[in-house]
Amino acid sequence: MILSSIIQRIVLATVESGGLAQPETEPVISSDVVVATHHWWAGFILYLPLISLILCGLCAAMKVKSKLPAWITTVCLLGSFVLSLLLYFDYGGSPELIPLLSWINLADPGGNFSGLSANFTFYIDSLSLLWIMFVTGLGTLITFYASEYMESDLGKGYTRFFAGVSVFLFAMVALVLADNLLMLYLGWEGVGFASYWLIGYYYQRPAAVAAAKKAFIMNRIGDLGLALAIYLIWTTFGTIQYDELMDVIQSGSWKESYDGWTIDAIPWFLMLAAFGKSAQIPLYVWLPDAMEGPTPVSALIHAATMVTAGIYLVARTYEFFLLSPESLHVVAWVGGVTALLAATIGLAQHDIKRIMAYSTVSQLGYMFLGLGVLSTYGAAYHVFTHAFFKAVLFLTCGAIMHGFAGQLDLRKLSGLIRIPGWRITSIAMLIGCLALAGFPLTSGYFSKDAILAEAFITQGPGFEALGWMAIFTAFLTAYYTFRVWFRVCAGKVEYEPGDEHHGDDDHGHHSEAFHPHAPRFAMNFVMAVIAIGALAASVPYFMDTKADEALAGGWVADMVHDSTAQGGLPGLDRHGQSMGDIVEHGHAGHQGEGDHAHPTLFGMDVHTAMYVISGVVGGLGLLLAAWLHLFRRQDADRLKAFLQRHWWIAWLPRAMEHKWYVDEIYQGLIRAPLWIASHLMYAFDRFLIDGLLVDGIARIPRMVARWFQPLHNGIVQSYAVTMAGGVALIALLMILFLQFWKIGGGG
Amino acid sequence: MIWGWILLLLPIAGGLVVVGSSARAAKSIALLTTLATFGASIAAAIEFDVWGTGDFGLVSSIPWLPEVGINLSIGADSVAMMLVLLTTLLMPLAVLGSWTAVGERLKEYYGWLLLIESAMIGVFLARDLVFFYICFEFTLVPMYFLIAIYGGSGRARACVKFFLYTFTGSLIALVGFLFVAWSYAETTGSWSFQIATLCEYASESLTLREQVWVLTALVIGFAVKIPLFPVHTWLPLAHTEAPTAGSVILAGVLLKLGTYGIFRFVLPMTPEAVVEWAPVLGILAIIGILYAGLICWVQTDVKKLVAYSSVSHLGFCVLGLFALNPMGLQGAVLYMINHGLSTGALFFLVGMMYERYHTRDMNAIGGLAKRMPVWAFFMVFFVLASVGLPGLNGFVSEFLCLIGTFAAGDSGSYPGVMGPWFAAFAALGMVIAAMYLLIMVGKIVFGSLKEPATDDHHGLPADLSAREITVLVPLAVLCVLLGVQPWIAMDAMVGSVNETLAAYPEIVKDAMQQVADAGSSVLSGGVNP
Amino acid sequence: MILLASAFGQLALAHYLLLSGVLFVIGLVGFLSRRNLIVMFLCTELMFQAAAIAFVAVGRYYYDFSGQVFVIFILTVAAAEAALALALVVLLFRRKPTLNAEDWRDLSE
Amino acid sequence: MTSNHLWFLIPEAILLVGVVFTAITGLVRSTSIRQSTPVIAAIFVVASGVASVFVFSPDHLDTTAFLMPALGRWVGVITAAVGLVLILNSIGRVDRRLEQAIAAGRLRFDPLRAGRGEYYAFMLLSLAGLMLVCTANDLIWLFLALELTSLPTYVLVAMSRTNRLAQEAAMKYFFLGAMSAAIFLYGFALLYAATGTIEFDRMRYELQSQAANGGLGALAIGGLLLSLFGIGYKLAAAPLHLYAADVYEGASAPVTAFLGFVPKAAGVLAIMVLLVATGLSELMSSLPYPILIMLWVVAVLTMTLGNIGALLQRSVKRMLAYSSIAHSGYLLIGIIAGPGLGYTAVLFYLLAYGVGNTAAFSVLSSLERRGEELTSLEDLAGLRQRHPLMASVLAISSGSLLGFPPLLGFWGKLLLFIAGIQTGHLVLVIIAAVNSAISGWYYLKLVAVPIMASPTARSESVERGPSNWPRFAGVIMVIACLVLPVFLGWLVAESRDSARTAQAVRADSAQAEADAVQPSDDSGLFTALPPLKTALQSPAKR
Repeated sequence: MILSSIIQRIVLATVESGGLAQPETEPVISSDVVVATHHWWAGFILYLPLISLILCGLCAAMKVKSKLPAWITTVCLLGSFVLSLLLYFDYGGSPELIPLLSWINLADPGGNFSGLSANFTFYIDSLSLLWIMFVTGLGTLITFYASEYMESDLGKGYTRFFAGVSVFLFAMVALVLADNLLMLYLGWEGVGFASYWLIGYYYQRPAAVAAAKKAFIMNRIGDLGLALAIYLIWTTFGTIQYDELMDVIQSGSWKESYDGWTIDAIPWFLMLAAFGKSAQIPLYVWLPDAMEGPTPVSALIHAATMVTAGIYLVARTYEFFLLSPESLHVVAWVGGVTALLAATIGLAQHDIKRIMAYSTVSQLGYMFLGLGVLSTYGAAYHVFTHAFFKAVLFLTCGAIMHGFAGQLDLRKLSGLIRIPGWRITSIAMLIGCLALAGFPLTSGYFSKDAILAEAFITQGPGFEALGWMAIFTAFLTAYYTFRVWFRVCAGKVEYEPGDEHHGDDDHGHHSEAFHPHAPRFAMNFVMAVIAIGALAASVPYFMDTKADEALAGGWVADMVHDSTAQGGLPGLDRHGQSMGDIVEHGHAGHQGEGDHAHPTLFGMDVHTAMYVISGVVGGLGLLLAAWLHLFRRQDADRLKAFLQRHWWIAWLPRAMEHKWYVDEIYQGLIRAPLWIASHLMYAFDRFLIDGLLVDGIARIPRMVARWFQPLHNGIVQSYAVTMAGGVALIALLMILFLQFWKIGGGG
Repeated sequence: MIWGWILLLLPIAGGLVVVGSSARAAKSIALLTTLATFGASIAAAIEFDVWGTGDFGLVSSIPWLPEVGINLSIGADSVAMMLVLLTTLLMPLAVLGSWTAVGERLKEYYGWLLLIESAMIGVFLARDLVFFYICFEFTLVPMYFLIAIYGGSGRARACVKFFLYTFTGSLIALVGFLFVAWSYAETTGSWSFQIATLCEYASESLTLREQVWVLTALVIGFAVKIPLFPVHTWLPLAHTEAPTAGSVILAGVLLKLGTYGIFRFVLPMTPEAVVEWAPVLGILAIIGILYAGLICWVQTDVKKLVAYSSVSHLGFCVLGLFALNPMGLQGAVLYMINHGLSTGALFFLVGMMYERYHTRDMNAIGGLAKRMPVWAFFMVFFVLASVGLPGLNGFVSEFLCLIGTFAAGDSGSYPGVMGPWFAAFAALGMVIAAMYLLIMVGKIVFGSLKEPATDDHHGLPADLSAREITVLVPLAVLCVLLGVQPWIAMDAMVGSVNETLAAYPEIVKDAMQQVADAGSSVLSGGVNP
Repeated sequence: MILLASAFGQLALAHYLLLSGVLFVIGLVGFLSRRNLIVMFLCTELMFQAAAIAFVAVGRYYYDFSGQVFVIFILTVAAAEAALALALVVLLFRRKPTLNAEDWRDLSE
Repeated sequence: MTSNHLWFLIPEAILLVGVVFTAITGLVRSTSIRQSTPVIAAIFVVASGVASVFVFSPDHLDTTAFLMPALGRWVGVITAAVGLVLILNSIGRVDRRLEQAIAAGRLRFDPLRAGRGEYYAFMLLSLAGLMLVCTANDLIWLFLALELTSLPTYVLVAMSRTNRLAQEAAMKYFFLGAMSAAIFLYGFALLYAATGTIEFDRMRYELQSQAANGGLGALAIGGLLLSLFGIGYKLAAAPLHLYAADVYEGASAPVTAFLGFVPKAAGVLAIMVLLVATGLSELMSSLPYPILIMLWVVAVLTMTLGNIGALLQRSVKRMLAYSSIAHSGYLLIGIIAGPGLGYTAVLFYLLAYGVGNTAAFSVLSSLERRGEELTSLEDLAGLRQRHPLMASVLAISSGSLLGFPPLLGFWGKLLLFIAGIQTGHLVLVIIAAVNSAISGWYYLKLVAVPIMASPTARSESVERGPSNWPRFAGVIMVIACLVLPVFLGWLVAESRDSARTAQAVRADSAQAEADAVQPSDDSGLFTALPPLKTALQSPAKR
C-alpha cells in the first residue's frame, strides 16, 4: 500500500508536478511566467550529467581501463549543450517553469505559515539560458580536452575524474536552472563538493587534499550566508521561488508584516555566499590553492563556470540588492579592492597557473564591481567573455604542464612558440592574454569597458575613485598577463622539465633527452575552438538588441534584460517606480530628456572615454611587460633587486609574493585561536564537565559514606551509643520541627 | 492488530532460539530473525493505514495492572512507525556488520542484539507510559553487556558510566511521569498511564509551575539520552568502547529515544512550560552544536570524533523540536532518521577500518583510499551525508530544523520563541561540521598511504568484502532517496507533527503577548515573571 | 513530672511511671557505658523490668489485668533471653577468655 | 480473644508441629532420616503457606478481632515461599564437617554435637513468629510474635558457622536486639499507659478519640515513637541499622538471607499493625505529625545511609547488608503513605525484595572456596566463565533489587513511588529515585564483576557448594523475578486485599449493604488523597 502510494506519488510528481509546485493560496502568478511542461525534455540537461555519473560509476565498478568514461561524459555533456541550445531557440521570451520532481513541500493546514515549497523545477529565463549555454558548452569542450590531458591516469583515477566532472555539471545545471533558492542551494553546495572532489583528485598529495578541504570549508562559510539568506527571504517574503518572489516584491504585499531589518540583512548574507563561491575578499584564499587540481578542472570550475556562480546569484537575486542599495556599494568596493589586491599578488608570482588563478580572482572582482555599480549587464558580459578567455588560458597552461612534466615556473620556460607542436598553444594563449589584458577590440576590452564606464556613471560613495582604481588594475592586468606570455611563449627557446610524474614513470624525464610532450588533437582542437570563441565573444556586443534601442551591449544585454537581473541594466525602465526612488543611478536620466545631463569624462561621453582610456592603459601594460620580459629581461631582475634593496619599498614585493600574508592572518586570527579554543574546550569537557561535574557528583555518595564509616567500628557499645544518640537526635529534630513550625499534635 | 505484537516478540523469540542453539548457528539465526523482523515491519507498514494522519495504527491493548491503569498497550503513529522501520532496518545490518568482528561468546552477543531490538521497538510502539518506561530502560541492559563484554580496553568505565548516567536520568523522568499520572488520578479519580490521556490531561490541567517541574524532570531524563550539552559526556566514552554494532545501534536508535521522548511526551504534555523554556533548551542545543563540533576538531580517535559529532548533530534535532513549528518538527523527526542512517554507516565504516588495522588513531592511519577505494568511497559519501550536502538526506533535515528555528522568532510568520539569532549560531555548526569531518577524511582517507603494522586482518580482504558492501548499500540508497524525495517521509509524518503542535500557536501568541505586556524579553521572563 | 501529673491527676501513677522511667534510663545508660557482657545483659534486664513496672502500675490504675498478664510474659521472655545470653557469653568466653565487649571487634569496617 | 481466633493460628500450629518433627529427626542416628530434616521442614513450611490461604479466605475473615483481617494470607504465602527457599539455601551447610566425619567413619553420631535439628527448628519458629505478627490483636501478642521471630535468629547466627566471627555476630545481634526489645517494650508500656488497654481494637478507639480531642497525648506519641524505634531495629532502619553489616557478614550466607527477610518483614508488619492501631485506615490515612516526621527522617536516613554505605564495600555480604538497609528505607515510603496503596505497595515490595534478596544469597550459598564461603567481590571475578548460571542469577537478582524494569523489583519500587506521590511525598520519592540511582553503582558491580572481570587466582578456586539445592532455589527465585510481573494485576490485587484494614472492609460491606444494587467501588481505595497536592500548586495560576 505504502509502496504503491509512493510510486504513485513519484510518477505523479514527475508528470504533473506543476500542480505540486503551486499551492492554492499562492498570490497571483505574474502573467509572464508560464509553466512549460512541453519542455519536459529540458530535464535531460540535468539528467544527462547524472547518467554520465552513473555510467562512470559502472565503469569504475567494472574497472574499465580505456578512455570510455571520457567519451561517455563528453557525449552526455554534448547532449546537455545541444538541449540547452534547443531550449534557447525554443524560448518564447517570457520566463518558463519546467517542473521535474517534487522535493520539499510543507503546507500548514492551520494556515499559520505560508508553506514552504522547493521542488526540482527549472526556471528558464534569458539569464539562466545565457549561463547554461556557456556552462554546458565549455563543459563539453573541456571534457574533451581532458580526455587527452588525463590519459596518464588511465586505469587509475581517470574514471574518477570524469565522474567528478559529471557531478560538477549536474550541480551547476541545478544551480543555474533552479526555480527556487533551495534548489539553487543544492547546486551551490553541489558544485562546491565537485570542486572538493576534483581539487583533491591527486588525493595522495597532501597539498591537494589540504587545498580541497580549504576550498570546501571556505565555500561552506559562503553557503552559511546563503542558507541564512534563504531563511531570511522565506520568513520575510513567505516563499523562495523566484517567480513568486518577484511578484511579492513588486506587489509590495510583504511590507504588511515587515518589521524593519530583514531587508537590509538579506543582501549581506547573499553577498557572503557570493563572495565565498566567487573568491572575493575575505574568502578568496581558497581559489589559488585550488590550482592543485588537474588543469582542466581549473579551467572549467575555477575559471569559467563555478566561480561565476556568485555573480549569477547576485544577478538572480538583484531585486534584494536594489531594495537595500547600500549593499551594492559594498559589493562594488569589495569587487574593486579584490580586483586590485589579486592583481598585485599576480604580479609577484612565478607559477603561471597561480598567476591565472589570481587573475581570475581579480576578474571576478571586476564582475562584482560591475554588479555593484548597477551594471549587471557588464558583469554578465564579463562573465561570458571571461569564461572563454580564462578557459583558454588555463587550457594552454594545462597543455604546458602536460608537456613539460608539470613545469609551471615562468622563469624556467621560454620561447614556446618556436618549438614544433606548440604553435597552437602559444597562439591560443596569446589570444587569451589579449582578451584578458583588454586589448582593443578583443572581447575582454568590451566587457571590461562596460563595467569601468558604469563606475563613473553610477553615483555612489567613492565610485569615481573606484573607477580609477579599476583602471589601474586593468594596467596591472595587462602587465602580468603579458609577463606570462612574453616569458613563456616568446623569447629564445629554453626550458626545464618539471618534477611531476602524474604518478607515472614513462612520462617525466630528468635527463638531457627530455622532449616536451606536445598536445595532440583533442587538446589542440579544444584550445583552438575556445580561443576562437574568446575572439568571437566580442561579436554579441555588436548584435542588435530586440528590447530597447537605448540599451547598449547587444545580445548579452538582451539576455539580462528579460531576467531577474534587469534591475541592474543601464538605460532601462525599472518595473515599479518605488524601486527607482531608492536607487540613485545616473542612468535615470538616460532615457528621458530630463534635468540630468550625461555624465562625462574628459569632456567625452563616459563610454567613449573609457574605450580610449582602457585601450591606452592596456597598451601601456603590454609595453611594460614587453620591455621587462621580452626585450630586456635583465631589467626585470635589476628592478627586482632594486626593490629588494631599499627598506622603504622592500616590503611591497615581499608582501605581494606572499599574497599580502592573508593566509597567515587567517591562520593567526581565526584558525589558531579556534584551534586553541577547541583544545581548551576538550580539556574543559574532560576535566571540568566529565571530571569535576559528572565524576565529582558521582563521588559525593562515596565521600559522604566515608564520613559515616567510623561509626561502623565494630564495638557494641559504640553501636548502642550511636543508636541511642541517633534516636535522641531524631526526637530532638522532631520536637524542634514541631515547635518551630507550630504544627501541633494529631493528624 | 497482530503486527505490533509480532514486531515486539519476534526478536525476543529469535534471541531465545539463538541462546538455545549452537554458537555456529547463532549468526545465521540472528540474521534471519532480524530480516524477518524487518519483513514484518514492512508488512506492518503496509498494514499501517494511518500514514499522514495523526492517528495511531497497529493499536492493541492487554490489561496488565488495572488497579493503577497500567496496560500492555501498543500502537504507533506515523513518526513512531518510521522509527520502527529505521530500527528494523539497522538491525540486520548490525548483525551483518558484526559477522567477523565478534569472535567469542557469539550466542550471548546475538542474543543481546535481538533483545535490544525488541526493547527499541517496544519504546516506539508503547502507548502506555509504564510500558514505554520499561522498554526505555531495558535498552540499557543489552547495551551495557554489549559494551561490557565486547568493548574496547576502557570498557569497564565506559559501560558503568553509560548505565548509571542514563539510568539516573530516566529515574528522574520516571518521577515526572508519576507526578503527571498522580495528578491525573487526583483530578479524575482513577489512574491511567495511557500516554495520550495523560498528555491531554497534563497540557490542559497542570498549572504552569507544575508543567515546568514536569518538563524539567522529563528533559533531564531525555537530555541525557540525546545527549544534550552538558550531560553528554557518557556518549564519547560509550561510543569509543562499544563494539561496532553497539555503536551503530547506540547512534542509530538509542540516541533517538531521547528526542523521540521529547517529541512524544515533553511537547504534548507541557506546552506552556515548553514555550517558556524552549529558548534555554535551544541555547543548550546550540552550545552543544558548536562546542561538540569544535571538540571534534581536535580528536585523534576517529570513533570519538564521530561520537562527538553525534552530540553536535543532535543539537540540530533538539533545536528543531523546540522550534515549535511544522518545519522544525518535521526536520527534527527527519533528522532522527537521517542521523541514524548516516552516523550509523559512519560507525560501520570506522568499525571496518578498525577490524583491519586495530587502531582508530588518525595519526597512525592515512591515505586508505589507495588501499581501500570502495571503503573510501563510502566513507566520503557518508561523511558528506553527515555534513549535510544537499541531495543527500542530512541536508533536508538540517535545513528544516534551521529554517524552523529561524522562523520561530517573534517576527516570523509562525510565532515561536527562538528566532534568527538561534538559527544563525546553530548554522555555524554547518561550517564546523564540514571542518572536522573533512579534516578526518583528509587524514585517514586521503594523503599518502600510512598503515599501521598489523599481522591480523581477521582474514578480511584489503578492501571491503561483498558482505560489508551489502551492509552499506541499503544505507547509502536510503540516504540518496531521503535526500532527493524527502516528502515520502514528510508527507507520512505531517499528521502526527501537526497533532503534536496543535496547541502551540495559541500558547505562543499568549506568551508573546504577556512578554510584550511585561516589556521584558522571553529569556528574562523565566519561571516567575 | 508536671506533665504526667496534669495528664492523669493521680500522683501515685505518676510516681510509678517515674520510677519505671528512671529504671529504664539507668538500664540504658548502664548498657551504653559498661563493657562487661554480663553486666550489659543485666542492664537490658533492668530495662525490661522498668517496662514491667510500668505495666503493672498502669494495669492497677485502669483496673485492667492485662498489664499484669503482660508482665508474666515479659518475665518469661526475659528468662529465655537470659538463657540465651548466658549461653552466648559462655560460648564467647571459650573462644577468647574475656568478658570485655570491646575485645570483639573483628567484624568492622 | 475469641475462640474463633484459634482458627487463624492453624498455619503457625503447623509450623510448630514442624518444629517438633525437625528437632527430633535432626537427632536421629540414621543418616538418611537426618538428611531428610530440611525436607520435612520444607514440607511443613509449604503446608503452612497453603493453610494460610484457606484460613484467611474471605469466608473466614474476622473484622472484629483483627486490624487487617486478610494480612495473614499474603504474609503466609510469601513467608512460606521465601522460607522454603531459605531452607533450600541451607541444605548441605549445617553440620557439614560433622556429617563428613561421620560419613568417613571418623566419628560416630553424637546427638550432643549435632545442630541440624535445632537449626531447622529455629528457622520454623522464627517463620511462625513472622506469621504471628499478622494475627496480633494486642500488645502482648505483638511483643511475643516479635520476640519469637528474633530470638531464634540469635541462635541461628551463633550456630551458623563454626568460626568466631559468627559468634561475635551473634553477640552483637543479641545484645543490641535485647536493647531494642527493651525499648519497644517500654514503648508498649507507654501506649498502655496512654490508652489503658493492650487490645488494638480498643486502643484504636481510644487514640482516635484523643486525636479528635486536640491531638494525641504526649504519652501516646512517646509510646509510639519508642515502639517504632525499637521495632526499627528489626528492619535495620537508621539509626538502628549499625549492627546489620557486621551481623550479616558474620553469619553464614543462608542465615544472612534469613536475617535479610524474616525479621525485616516482621518489623514492617509490626509497624503497620501498630500504626493501624492508632486509627489509620484507608478512610483516614494521615499519620500524626510527629510520627510522620520521624518516619520521614528515618526513611531518608535509612535508604541513604544504606546505599552510600554499600558503595564502599568489597565484601559481598556487607554490600548486600547495606542494600537490605536501603530497602528498609524504601519500605518506609509505603509505610508513610499509609493504608491503601501504601500498604499494598509495602506488601508487594516485601515479596519483590524477598525474592530478589534470597536469590542473591542463593548464589553465595551455592558456591564456596576451599570449603569456606565467598566473602569478597574478588571471589566473584570471572564467575561467569565457570559458573555461568550463578553469574546470571546474581545479575538478574541484582537487577531486581535495583528495580530495573521489567523485573519484579521494578514493580515493587514503582508501586512504592506511586504510593508516595499519591500521598504527596514527592520529595521523598525524588530522594528515593536518587537513591535508586546511587544503588545502581554497587548492584552493577555484582553484575559486572562476575561477567567482565578476568578471573583471579582466588576466583579460580571457587567451586560448587556441597549441595545443588541452593542453586535450584536461586534459579527458581530468578524465574519468579522474571515471570511474576506477567501476573502483576493478580499479585497487586491480592496484596491490596491483604493490606486492607478492618475499618475499610467494614465500611465497604456497610456500603454494599446500603446500596446492594450497585457493588462498591474498589478504586475508592486509591483516591483517598492527602491535602498536600493543593499546597504544591502555585497560587499564581488558576
